[in-house]
Amino acid sequence: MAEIPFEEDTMSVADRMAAEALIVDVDGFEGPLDVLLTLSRTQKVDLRKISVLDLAKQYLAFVERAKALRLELAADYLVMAAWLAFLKSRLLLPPDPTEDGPSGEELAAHLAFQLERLQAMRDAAARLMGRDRLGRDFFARGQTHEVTRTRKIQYTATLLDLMQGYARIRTRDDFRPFVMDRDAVFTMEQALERMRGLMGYAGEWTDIASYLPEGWELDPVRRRSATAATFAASLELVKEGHLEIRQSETFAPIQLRKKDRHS
Amino acid sequence: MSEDETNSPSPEADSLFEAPPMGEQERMVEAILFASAEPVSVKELTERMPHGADPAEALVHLRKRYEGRGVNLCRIGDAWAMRTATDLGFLMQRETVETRKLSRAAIETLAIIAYHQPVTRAEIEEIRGVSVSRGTVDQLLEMEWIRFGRRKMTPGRPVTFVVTSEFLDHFGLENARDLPGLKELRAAGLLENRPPPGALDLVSEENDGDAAVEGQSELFED
Amino acid sequence: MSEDETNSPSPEADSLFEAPPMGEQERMVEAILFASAEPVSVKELTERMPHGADPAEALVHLRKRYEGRGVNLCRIGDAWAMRTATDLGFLMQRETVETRKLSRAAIETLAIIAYHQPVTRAEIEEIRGVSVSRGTVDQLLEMEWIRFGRRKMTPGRPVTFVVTSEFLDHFGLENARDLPGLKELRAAGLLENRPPPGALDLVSEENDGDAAVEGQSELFED
Repeated sequence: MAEIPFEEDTMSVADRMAAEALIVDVDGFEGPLDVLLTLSRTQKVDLRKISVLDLAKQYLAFVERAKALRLELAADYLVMAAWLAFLKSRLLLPPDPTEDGPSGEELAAHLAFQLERLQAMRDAAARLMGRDRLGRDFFARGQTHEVTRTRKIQYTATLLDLMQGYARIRTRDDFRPFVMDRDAVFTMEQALERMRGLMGYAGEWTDIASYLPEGWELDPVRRRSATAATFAASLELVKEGHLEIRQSETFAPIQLRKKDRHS
Repeated sequence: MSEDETNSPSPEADSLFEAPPMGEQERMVEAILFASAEPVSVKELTERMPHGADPAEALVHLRKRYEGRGVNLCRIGDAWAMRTATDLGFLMQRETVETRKLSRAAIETLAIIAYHQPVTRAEIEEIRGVSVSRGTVDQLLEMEWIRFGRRKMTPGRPVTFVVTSEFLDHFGLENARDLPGLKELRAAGLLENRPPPGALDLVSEENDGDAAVEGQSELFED
Repeated sequence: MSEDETNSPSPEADSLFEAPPMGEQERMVEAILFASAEPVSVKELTERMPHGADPAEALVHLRKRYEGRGVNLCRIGDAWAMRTATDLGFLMQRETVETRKLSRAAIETLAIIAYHQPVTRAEIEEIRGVSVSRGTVDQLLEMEWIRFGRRKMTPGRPVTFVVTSEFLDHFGLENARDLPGLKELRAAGLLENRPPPGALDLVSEENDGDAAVEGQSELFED
């Protein structure tokens, strides 16, 4: 039951990233491909000529070690381990001509390609971040408010605003069931109006229950709401000096009587 | 710049403790004045520039260089700043355009039109759950982000709203179908994560392949 | 400037409908670009300058004029901006704004988007070998370094991510084709979207539809 459908929005980006890091970060690695890439560096050869068989062995050993350390291994690490074990068997066994699908060599070549591509992207990222950067190495105009002549208001919005706006509406829709169901609610205003009409007849002490509106006494939910509203309305009328209220003891019936103006 | 180098106080300008050539000093002053939000005093320039530099002299050269240009070097008290030439002030009108964020109501209305177009006012109100003020629609019309579409073939033949090519332009979209769907909004963290009962499974990506004609309404129909 | 005035199309340059002489136009472009921290597009320059002006030509002159100066004219997509020369960054410690440190995941994701764009989330995940966290994409969107691109014409029509002109501005790139090492990476086949062997044909279809092989290139080809 979420009264606040947007509670997650209050989580900062940093919090979210921290939360996700816990799942992904196994021993400082970002996913199985990252582990493989790191392991492959020990081979010190061109990534295209890497021994996938050796790599598979090293990875499986890594997974074993991680298990020994009781690290919670994310599913993708285990999937990769299973896949590499399969690849290893394919590479070791002579190819079965009756079998469909890619050969061990093809699979190995693709893995080598993936590793090379990831390494290339890492290098590219490093080069990108090493570039001269605005606000650090080169600078924009520091003083841009030059002239004040016309003031025209231009409204603007970003695509992000638009999408967040839409997301907000859609989410609100999804949670419409949380809008209060007003059917079974008897408001204090309604009760006040009803009591004002009836209290003229209450010369004697009368149980408050007799003031409940017709049709609200049977259903427990409706009765509860009507009782609460009627009680609140009675207190209001007492405060205004129109009624007197009493209860002989705890849980005894609450009784009302019209206040005698002259006494 | 090259002619300034002859002004360089010493021929062994490579020496570690020698001031850079005047041409370089001029460049330095130029960059510092450009990037500073406030006018910069000669004292401050001296502090910021390499040891032995003479910003006062560099300023003289720089001021001459900018004479008659679109930007001039101005002295303000004992500090210096670069200012656009006073006769070009009329070009700066755009700089004073005040941009304000669209109101939440306008953004939501716009989003609904973009995602559901062509859509009538009544439909917008149904989706937003509150009535749409005339001002909001007028504002979006005036900005030329929405326009009237064809009338709906329903009783009363209400007009519909659609987004314009200016809208697509502003948001860098090729067409309104490029707007990310709920799934993608969720994936990007723009929607909160709890799957709402039933609603989401219907927003399947596959649906929008050939949704062009009807507009996009069925994409998001629950 | 004076030599430019001889290029002036007419001696009665005062006429209301005559474009100002090129020297004047250059001053105007200079003033506008100088005053603005954000890049200004040629279109906006044209709108702000007097009728008949040709800012594109004025920009050519102006760029030359600022060559080797402390402040340079930089092109960012189809917009222009003045920026301090990169070799003078050491003078600007005072101006430096501490930028948020990006996580390694965010940096890699950004690089993959820049080099492979337009690229889908699934493709990013395929390259990194790990799922892309919501926070990462969120952060890059918030920084306005990436935005949603058009959908891919593949099953599911997934949205793509592309880098923005703010990204180009921040890294001092004229356009995304200037990314360091882009050509070499492409020549080495490392920007290909190569399906794993034995994958369903469904995957290879990606290559026919939207020219996924080329990736990066065509988005920025004008």
